[in-house]
Amino acid sequence: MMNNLTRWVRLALRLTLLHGSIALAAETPRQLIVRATLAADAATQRAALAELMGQADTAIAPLLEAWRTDALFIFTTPEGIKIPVLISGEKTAAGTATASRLTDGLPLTDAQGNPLVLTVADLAPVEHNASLRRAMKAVLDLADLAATEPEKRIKAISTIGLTQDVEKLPAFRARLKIETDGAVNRALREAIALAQLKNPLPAAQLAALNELQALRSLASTDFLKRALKEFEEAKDPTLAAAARAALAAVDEHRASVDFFGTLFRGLSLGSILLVAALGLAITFGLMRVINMAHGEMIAVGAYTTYLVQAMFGSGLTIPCFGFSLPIFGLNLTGPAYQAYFIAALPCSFLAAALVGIALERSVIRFLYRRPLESLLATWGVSLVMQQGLRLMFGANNVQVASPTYLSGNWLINDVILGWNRVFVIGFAIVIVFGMGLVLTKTSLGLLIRASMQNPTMAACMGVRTPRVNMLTFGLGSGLAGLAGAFLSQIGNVGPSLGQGYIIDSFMVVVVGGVGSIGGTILSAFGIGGIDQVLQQYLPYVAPGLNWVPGIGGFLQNLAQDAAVFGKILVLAGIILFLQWKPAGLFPTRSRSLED
Amino acid sequence: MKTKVSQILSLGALALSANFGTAQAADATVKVGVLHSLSGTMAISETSLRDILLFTFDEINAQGGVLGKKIEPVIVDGASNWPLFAEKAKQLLEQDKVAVTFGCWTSVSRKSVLPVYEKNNGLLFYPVQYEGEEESQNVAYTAEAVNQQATPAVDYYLAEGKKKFYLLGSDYVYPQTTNLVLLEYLLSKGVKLENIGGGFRKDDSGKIISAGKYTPFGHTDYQQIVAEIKQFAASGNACVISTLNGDTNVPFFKEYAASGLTAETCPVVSFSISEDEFRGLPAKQLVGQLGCWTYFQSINTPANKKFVAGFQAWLKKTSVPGVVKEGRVTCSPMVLSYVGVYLWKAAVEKAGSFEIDKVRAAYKSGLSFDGPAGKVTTQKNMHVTKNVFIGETKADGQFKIVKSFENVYGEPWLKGKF
Amino acid sequence: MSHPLLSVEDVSKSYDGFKAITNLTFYLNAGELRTVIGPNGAGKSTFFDLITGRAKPDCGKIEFGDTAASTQDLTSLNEFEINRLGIGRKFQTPSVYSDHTVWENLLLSLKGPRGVFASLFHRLTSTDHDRLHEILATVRLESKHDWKAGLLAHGEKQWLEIGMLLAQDPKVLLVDEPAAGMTDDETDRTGDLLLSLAGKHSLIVIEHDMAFVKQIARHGQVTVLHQGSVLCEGKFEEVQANPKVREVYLGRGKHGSR
Amino acid sequence: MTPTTYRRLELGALTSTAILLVAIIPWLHANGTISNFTIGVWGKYLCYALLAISVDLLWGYTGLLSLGQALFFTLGGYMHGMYLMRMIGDLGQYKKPLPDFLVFLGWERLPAFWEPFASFPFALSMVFLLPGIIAYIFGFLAFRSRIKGVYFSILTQALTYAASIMFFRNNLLLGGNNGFTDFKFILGYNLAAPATSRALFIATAMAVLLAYVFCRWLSQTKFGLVQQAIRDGENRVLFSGYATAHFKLFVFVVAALIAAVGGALYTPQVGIINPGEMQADKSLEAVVWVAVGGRGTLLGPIIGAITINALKSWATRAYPDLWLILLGGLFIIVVLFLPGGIVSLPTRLRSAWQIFRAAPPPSPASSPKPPLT
Repeated sequence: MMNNLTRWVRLALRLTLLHGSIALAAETPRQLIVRATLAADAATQRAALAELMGQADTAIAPLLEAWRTDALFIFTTPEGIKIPVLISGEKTAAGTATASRLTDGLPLTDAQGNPLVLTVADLAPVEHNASLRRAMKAVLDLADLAATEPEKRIKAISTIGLTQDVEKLPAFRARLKIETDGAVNRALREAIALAQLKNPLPAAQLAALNELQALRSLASTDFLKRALKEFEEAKDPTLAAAARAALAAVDEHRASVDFFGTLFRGLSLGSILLVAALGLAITFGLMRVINMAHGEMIAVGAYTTYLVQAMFGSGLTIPCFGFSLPIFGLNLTGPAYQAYFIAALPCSFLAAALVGIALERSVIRFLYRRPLESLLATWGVSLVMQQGLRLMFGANNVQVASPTYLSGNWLINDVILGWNRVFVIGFAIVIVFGMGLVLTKTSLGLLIRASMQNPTMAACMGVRTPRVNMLTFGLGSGLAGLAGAFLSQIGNVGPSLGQGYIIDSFMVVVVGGVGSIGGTILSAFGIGGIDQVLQQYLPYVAPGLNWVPGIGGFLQNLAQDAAVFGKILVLAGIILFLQWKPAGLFPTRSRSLED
Repeated sequence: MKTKVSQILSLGALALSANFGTAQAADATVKVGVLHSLSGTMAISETSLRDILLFTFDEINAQGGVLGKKIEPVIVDGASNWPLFAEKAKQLLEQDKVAVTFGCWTSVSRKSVLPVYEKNNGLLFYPVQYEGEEESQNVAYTAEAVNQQATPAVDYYLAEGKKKFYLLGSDYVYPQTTNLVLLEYLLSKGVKLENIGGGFRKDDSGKIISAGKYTPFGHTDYQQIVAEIKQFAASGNACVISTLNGDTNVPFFKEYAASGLTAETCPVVSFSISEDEFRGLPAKQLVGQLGCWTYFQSINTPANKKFVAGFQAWLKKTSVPGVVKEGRVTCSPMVLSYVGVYLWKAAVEKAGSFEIDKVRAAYKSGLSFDGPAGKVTTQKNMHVTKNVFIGETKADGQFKIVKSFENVYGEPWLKGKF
Repeated sequence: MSHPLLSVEDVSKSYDGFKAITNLTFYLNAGELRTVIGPNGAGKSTFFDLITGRAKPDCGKIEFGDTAASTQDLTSLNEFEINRLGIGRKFQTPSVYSDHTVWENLLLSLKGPRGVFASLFHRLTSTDHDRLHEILATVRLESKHDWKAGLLAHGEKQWLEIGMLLAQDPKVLLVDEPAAGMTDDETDRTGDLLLSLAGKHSLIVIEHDMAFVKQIARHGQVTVLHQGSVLCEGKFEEVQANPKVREVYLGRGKHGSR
Repeated sequence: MTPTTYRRLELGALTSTAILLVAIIPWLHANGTISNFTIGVWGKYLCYALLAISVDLLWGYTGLLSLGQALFFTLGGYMHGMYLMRMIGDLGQYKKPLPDFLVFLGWERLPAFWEPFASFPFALSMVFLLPGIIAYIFGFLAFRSRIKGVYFSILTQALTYAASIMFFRNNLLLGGNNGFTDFKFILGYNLAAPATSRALFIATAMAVLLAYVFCRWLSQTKFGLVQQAIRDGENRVLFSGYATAHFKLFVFVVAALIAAVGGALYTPQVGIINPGEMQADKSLEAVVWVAVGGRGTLLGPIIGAITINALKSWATRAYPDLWLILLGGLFIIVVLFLPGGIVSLPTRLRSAWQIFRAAPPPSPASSPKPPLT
C-alpha cells in the first residue's frame, strides 16, 4: 500500500514537472501556503494554492484544514511584520496559547528564544471564502485520492471528475489499477470517461461514451448532452449515436432512481403520518375523543426534545411569562452529548403523556358523551397551549440539532436514503409493534380494550373506567409526544408545529377506519405513497392537460405545483373514497342502535 | 326575549361609545404608529422590529426628540391577520392621527394597508426586502428592492463560475416577482433556459412567462424537491437561489444536508434568512451557504459596533413587556427600520413640519443618513440607495462578508428591464 | 293462500362473522297481528332492521305489497322509502324528539308529503288538526301536548311513540317491546290498543313479557326466533307446549326472560 | 308571557333595531358623530354576524358542525372581489388594464375566466352560484354516504383546507396569498367616500335583518321542526319517512349562501380578501362566536359575533400576547359551563336567583334546555 502510494506520488510529481509548473518549484509547500495566507487578493491566493496541487508534502493537508476551520492566524510582531501562525497546544483558561510558525513549523518565539504566549482573541484569523476553499479543496481532493476512507476518495474523484481535467487522467488511471473498492472503482471509471470525452481522438471518445452508457452515470447527463450537440454539429453519426445511446441509458437509470426514490419517500412520509396519527388513533379511534390539541401534544414532545438537548448542552434560560427560568446544563460533549436524542425520547413521551392526563382530568372527562363539544373545547385548549408555548419559549422557532448518527445518508444505486428518514421508518415500525404489544399483552391493554368497547360493562366488572380513560388518553398523548421528538429531526420546532399535522392526522385515522389501528397503518402509508407519487409524476402529466379547452394552460401551470396540487388531489380522493367506504378501510361495525 | 333584545342594543351602544373617545395628544409629543404583528405566525419576525423601533425612539428622545417633540409610539398588533392590518391602519390614521407609521413585514400586509394610507394621505415606512413593482407616494420603502438583493447575488454566482441556477421559493408575491426578474436577468446574462431549474410557467399560448418551484407556507416535505436538486446539480456548477421564507427553511435545509448536498457542491443563496431568522435554524447545516442583504451584524465599522452595543444596552434596561432579552441579534430589516426613523426625522427637520406633504417633499429631495451599514440616501421614487453585502453563514449564525457592492440605487421597476 | 303483505325469504345477515339472522323465512298477511318472541340474541331487532332498511341482508329476499303486481323489493330501498311504502316502526328504547313538544312530535309523524319544499310551505288543515287531537286522546297525552317530549315519563314516551306510529297511518306496524317500562294498567291498555289496530293494519310485535304476549296473541300467530331463524310458529298455546321452545327458554332460561 | 305579547315584543324590538341600524347609525355617521372608522368596523362585525348565522343554522338548528363556513364566506368575498378588481381598471400600480398580481405573474392578457366579472350582475350571481354549487356537490356526497357528527366536521375542515392551499397558489390566478386588495370603485361609486361606506353598512345591516327574519320564519315551519328533529335523533326522522339527506343538503346550501352574502359584503368594506380568511381556524372562530352567543337561538350568533369581535379589536390592542389565551379559555369555559351561551345567561341567573331564594324550581316547560348534540 505504502509502496503504491509513493509510486503514485512520484508519478504525480513527474506530471507536474512535465506540464511546466515547475518554475516556482523552489518554493516549498509551506512557503507556498505562507505566501497564500499573506497575499492581499483572492486571485493571488488561488494561484499560490493551485501550485500545491499534486504536491506530496504531508504538511499540506493539516495546514489547509486548519485554514479552512479558522485555526490559522496572522501574528503581527511589534515591528509590524506579519507572521502566519498555527495555534499549537491547548488553549488556557485565559484564552492564550502558544503557536508555531507556518514557514517551518517551529514554535513562535520571542527574541530570547522563549515561546511566545498569544491571546487568541487578539489575533486575526486568516480569511477565506468559497472560491479559496474550493481551491484548497482541489488540492486536498487530489491528496484525498489516497485517503483511507472510500467515501472521501469517491468525493474527491467525483469533484475532480466533473472538471473534465485531462491532466488528472494519469492519476486516476494509476489509482484505478490499485483500487479495490467497487464504488470507488466506479467513480474512477466515470471520472476517466468524462475526461476522455474531451479527448480529440474519436476512438477514445467512443470508448468513453460506451463506458458512460455502461455506468449509467447521472453526473454525465449535461456532459453527454453537450457532447451530443457537438457530435451532431460535426456530423459524426457514430459518435452521435453512441452519445444518444448513453443518454438513453442514463435517462432510463434516472427513471428507476426516481421510481425507487419515490417509493422510499412515500414510505418515509407514510411513517411520519403514521407516527403523527398513531396517538390520535388511540384518543380518537378508541376513545372517540376529538382532540384538536393533538397537534400541541406533538409540539410538547418536540419542545421537550429541545429542553433535553439544552440540558445535555450548556443549559438555557426560558423567558417564561416574563420571568427568567434557568435550566441547568450538563455541558456534555462528543458522543455523550449526541446521546441526548435517545434520552429525549422517553422524556417527550412522559411530558406529553402528563400534559394529556392533565387535559383529560380537567376538560375531556366532562365531554365523553359530547364528541362535538370535545372538538370545540380541545380547540380552545389548542389555542391556549400554542400561545403558552409562545410565551414560554418565544415566538421564534427553536433549534434542535440533528445528532451525528441521524445526519448522513446512504446512496444506494443513486437513490438517496437519508438516515433520519430511515430512522423514522424504523421508528414507526418499532412504535407500532410496541403499541401492539401494550394493547394485546399487558393488563393495561386489556383494560383499555375492555373499557373502550363497552365502558358500562367494564365499569360493572369492577374496572375503574375513569382511571383507564385517563391512562389511555395519556398513552395517546404520549405517542403524540414521541412523534414530536421525531418531527424535530425533520422540520422546525415552533409553537404552531402541531397545526401542520392535525388535519393530516385526522384524515389518516378517518380513512383507516376509526378504531382500527391496522387501518391507520395502511392509510398512513397509502396517503404518504400516493402523495409522493403525485408529487413526482404530476409534472410529467401536466403537459397532457393542455387539451382541456380554455383552461388547459391554466391547469398545466397548476399541476406544475405538484407538492400542493398533489395534496389537493389526495384530499379530494379521500372525500371520494369515503363515498365508497364511509367507515374507512377497516370499519369497526357496531350493532348499537344510535351511533 | 325582551331582555335579550335590550341586551344587544345596550351592548352595541356601549361598544359604539367605546370607539368614539380619542385622547388628545399632549403638545410636547408627536404620535408615531408602530404596526407590526405581535401575535400569530409573523410575530416571529415582526416583534424584533417593534423592539428596534422602540429602541430608536428612545435614542432620539434622549437626544431631544424631533423638532423638539418627544416621540410617543402608538403600538398596535396586526396579529398576522391582513384585514386586521387594514383596520389597525385606519385606527392609527383616523383615530390616533399619527404623524407617521413604521410597520408591515409581509407584502400582503403592505398591500392591505396601502389603500388606507393613500385615502388618508398617511406615510408608512416599510423596512423589509420586497418584490418592488410598487411606488406609492404614501410609502417610504427603506426595504431592499430586487436589484439590491437578487441580482447582485446572481452576479456573484456568475463570477464564481456557476452555470446552472435552480429557483426555489415560497408561493407568494416576493418570490414570484423576484424569480420573474431573475429569469429575465439570467437569460440576459447568457444562461440557457435548460440550465434554469425549478420549472416554468406558461401563458395560454404556451409562452414561458415565469420560472421557479414554489412551495406553500409551512411546507414540511422537501424530499422530492431536494432529490430533484441533487439530480440538477449532478453535473456540477449548479447553485440554488432560494426565496423560501422563514419556517420552511428548516425542513428544506435539514433535507438538503441529509441528501449530501453542501455549500461546496451546490451553494444556496437565501434572501429571506437574516441573523434574526437564524435563531430558529439549524446553523450547522447552513454553514457556508450564502445570504445577501444591505446589512450584516458582522459589518466591522465603528458605526455598526455602536449601534449593536446601543441596542444590547437598551434591551438590558428596557421594561417593555414581551421583549425577549436573551440571544438577540441585529439584522437588515431591523436596521432598515432604524434607518427609516432617522430618515423621517431628517425629512421632518428639513421640512420644519410634521405635515405629510412637506415631509414627503423633503424626503424625496435626497436626504442622507450614515447608518450602521454605511450611507443611505433617499431617492425621488421613495426608495433608498444603499450598500449591498453578500455573506457566508457561519456556525454562530453570523455572516462573513465575502463581497460588497456600494451605493446600489433602489429600483422598484425591473420587469422587462433586462 | 292469499298473497302475503310482507314476505321474508331465506334471509341471512352477519356482523363481523357473527350470524345474527340465518336463512330466515317469514310471511305476514294483511290485517294479521303477529307476535315474535325469542331469547336475547335471537335476532329479533336485526329482523326489524332488515325489514326497515336499517341493515341490508347478505342474501335473501324481502318483499312488500298487497298484490303480486304491486310487490316491491325492500332490500333495494332505504329507510325513508320503506317508511313511505307504509311500514312504521317503534323502537325498543323509546325514541321521540325530546326537544320537541308532544304536539310537534305527532305533527312530524302525521301522514302527508315528506319533501323539503312541502315541509317549507306546509299548513295544517283542520282534518289534520282533528286527527292529531284524536291521537292525543288515544295515547292520553292531551293535557301534556305542549310538554317537551324529553320531560315525559318512560311509559308516556312509549305511548307517544305509539301515537307517532298511529299518526303515520302505516300498513304494517313493527312494534319492538311496547310494554317495557309500563305499569300493569298501561300494559293492558297497550295490548287493547294493539288488538284494536289489527285488521285495519298489520302488526308485528316483539315482546318479552309473556303475560302481555298471551294477551295480544289471543287470535294471532306467534313466531319463535332462535339463533337467527324461526324455531317454530303457531298459536300461543301450541308454542308454549313445544318442547324445543321450552328447552330454549327454560334450558338456558336464565338469559331468556327479563 | 303569552305568545301574542311575546310576538308583539319581538316585532317591536326587531323594528327598532332595524331603524337603529338602517337609519339612526347612518344618520349619525352622515353628520359626523360616528367616524368612518367606526362604521367600517361595525360593518365588518355585521358581515361576521352573517357568517355566524350560517354556522348556527347548521350547527345550532341541524346539528351539523360545519368547519367549512369560512370557505363559503370567502368564496362569496372572492366572487365580489373579482368584480371589484375589474373595476380598478388601469388605476393599479402598473397602470395596466389587468389586475396587478396578473402583471407580476407575467400575464399580459386577461385569462378567459376573468372576462365576465366586469359585469356586476354576473359577479353577483356568481356570489350565489359558486358557493351554492360547491356546497351542493360536497353536501350531496357527504350526506349521501351518511357522513355525520364529527366525521362531517373533519371532512368540512379538510375541504376548507384543500381549498385554502389551492387559493394560496398564485397559479390559480386569484392573487395567491395576497388575494385581492386596493379596490377603487363599486358600481361607479368611489369606495373611499364616506357615503359609500354608509351605503355598504346599510346594505349589510339589511342583509343581517333579512337573514334573521328568514331563519325566524324557517324555524317555525314544519321544515324547521324536521331540521331540529334531525339534530336530536336523525334515525328516528329517517324512519318517519323523511329523506334527511335532502333536508340537510337544503340547509347546507342555504347556510353556504348566507355565508357567501356575508363574504361579498365583507370584501368592499374591509378592502381585502385573501385565502387567510378561509383557513380552518376562521371557521372554528365562527363556531366560537355562535357558542359564546348561544347556539340554537336566533340572536345568539349575532350577539356572539359582535361581542367576540369587539373584544378582539380591543384585546389585540390592549393585551396582544394574551388574546389567544383569552379566546381559547373563553371557549373552554363556555363549552364546559355555559352550553347555552350568553343568551342563556338571563334564564340561568334567574333560576340561580330562584334557587337562592329557595323558591320552588321552575316548571318543566320553562326549564333550561338539556344540552344539545
